[in-house]
Amino acid sequence: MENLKYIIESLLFVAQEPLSVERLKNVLNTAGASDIKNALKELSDEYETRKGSFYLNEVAGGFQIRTRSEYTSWIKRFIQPNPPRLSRASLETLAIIAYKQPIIRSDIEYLRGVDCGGILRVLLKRKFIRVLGRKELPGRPLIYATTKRFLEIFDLKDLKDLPTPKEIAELGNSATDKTDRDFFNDTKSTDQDKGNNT
Amino acid sequence: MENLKYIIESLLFVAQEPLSVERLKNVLNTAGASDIKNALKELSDEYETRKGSFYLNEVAGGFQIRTRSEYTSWIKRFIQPNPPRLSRASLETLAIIAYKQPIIRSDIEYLRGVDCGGILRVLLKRKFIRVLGRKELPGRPLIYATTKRFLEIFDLKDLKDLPTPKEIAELGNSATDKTDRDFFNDTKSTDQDKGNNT
Amino acid sequence: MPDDIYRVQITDIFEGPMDLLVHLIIKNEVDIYDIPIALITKQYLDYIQWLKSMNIELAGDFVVMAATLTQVKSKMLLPATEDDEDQEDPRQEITRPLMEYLQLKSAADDLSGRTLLGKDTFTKGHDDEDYFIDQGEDMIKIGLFELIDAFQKILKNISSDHLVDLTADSISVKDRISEIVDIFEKQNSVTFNELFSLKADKSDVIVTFLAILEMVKLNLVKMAQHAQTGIIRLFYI
Repeated sequence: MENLKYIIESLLFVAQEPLSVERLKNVLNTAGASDIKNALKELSDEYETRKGSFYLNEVAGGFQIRTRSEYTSWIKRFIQPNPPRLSRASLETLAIIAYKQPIIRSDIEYLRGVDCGGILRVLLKRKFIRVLGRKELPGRPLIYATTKRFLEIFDLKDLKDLPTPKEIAELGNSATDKTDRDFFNDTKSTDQDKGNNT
Repeated sequence: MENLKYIIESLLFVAQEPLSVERLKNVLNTAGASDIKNALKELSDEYETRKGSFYLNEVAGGFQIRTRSEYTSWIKRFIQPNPPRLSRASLETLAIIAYKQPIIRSDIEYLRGVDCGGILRVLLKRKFIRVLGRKELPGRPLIYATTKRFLEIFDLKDLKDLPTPKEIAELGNSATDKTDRDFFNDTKSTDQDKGNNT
Repeated sequence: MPDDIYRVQITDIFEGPMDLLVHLIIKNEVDIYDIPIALITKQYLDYIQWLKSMNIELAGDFVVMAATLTQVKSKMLLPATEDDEDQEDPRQEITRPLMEYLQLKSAADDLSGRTLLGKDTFTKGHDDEDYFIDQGEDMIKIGLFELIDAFQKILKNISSDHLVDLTADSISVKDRISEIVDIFEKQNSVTFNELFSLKADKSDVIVTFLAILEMVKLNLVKMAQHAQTGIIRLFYI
């Protein structure tokens, strides 16, 4: 199997964790352990000769394609808040603020049933929300609202464009998807004749 | 920056979505757009010469390293592929939105002749489509459009890259010149630059 | 011939009226630009009839199409008057949307025939810990849908007076308050959910909800939620 090297490469490429020779053998059931080891060696040699941004790393009883440490500083500059990720709790808090703004902390906490101080700080820091002012109530609590950045992140022109939960609910449940005969797995569909892309 | 090619490679390697030249420029702030484009070209050429298991794909307004389809069958033996499971109905709805966007629900349903609420919900949830805003019509209906993710999944550089629909030849045995083409003619008016969603 | 139609139906339920029409046209090998409207209408109606006889619930769309077909058919029967000379073929009403539908189906085929990410091609796998610092808490990618979802969940579990901005007829709210008070006169407390099971329809739910909020505000009732079960109970004061 001349191509073994690249078949293994493709598997290492998509794998989320290091792959052991054993594991590779199970997938490539015609190839023996020594073939696989040779191919891995060839692959590693190729990467070393090429001196590109990645190398074959033997780790945790397996092999993994990794970026070389020379590139770490670039990769770090690249690490992105994109796509923005939030914890479930933060997202709930943000949702409440989005739909109920302007709103004070105690009302948010009343809706969520738990303390939100830490989360509000995070949301403020990440500029998802901002302080509008203080409410004329004992203790003069801060009033929260969403920011322009919030609109950007959720790709909305303005707050009026925020679909209401009711509208989404009215789309109906995904009952239609039950009839979802898995289209792409359907052998009848058109996936036979496209072995070659590029 | 001799090494630009591999710095970019390292970024493409760790990125979870296609990277635009713009995005790369922001990270590599010393390099200009044309340098970056050249480096991308070199990288792509290198992958083509090498004929390894992956290639550089231009998609969704950016670049992404992907496996060649020759290796798909091996990869599938190895990972549980997570195919974009879409029913025939969902796919048709998606096609309408792709070609006719921005579009409101009632127009989609007019074309398909059936209710699409559940399907829209699924497509929204899977991030194939998004809410673009509201139309100034009674009830201010939501306007739908496709996402960047849609381009990514269906291997489209941008919306202009959508294939021109075939004439309907299989069915009618008479001339096709009477075909109503209006359906796809609006495609050109579609906003290209609104593709940036999460 | 009808048997033939039915056999196909059982294995392959049509999604909508358009699907059925396309099937009939292909099956009869007729020209889409010159649809034998009488034949197609008949077969279409036969099919609908059959569905009914099978006790299959018919989507309204099928009925609408049946009406359209029948109408087109009768228009075809009318002798063309001179005024009608430059009028379009009544069948256009069927042909045009049908052509659009077919084009869209072919577009859908084109889409599914592409090199699909996750099916025909794959991107690099990542173990998230490598590059992302998000650890500990379950982090989720956020989008509009997740945001709405989160709010929906809150709405589902809501027990507050925060929904007063929902518009509803204030008179019906007052009515509902008195209905609820009626319940309280019989029993001292009632669970939140019980109040809602009274009235099923959506606007009723909102009205009931507003009524409860109003009562809480007026200090007519007190609400308490069970820490473990999460059940909300209302007590008449």
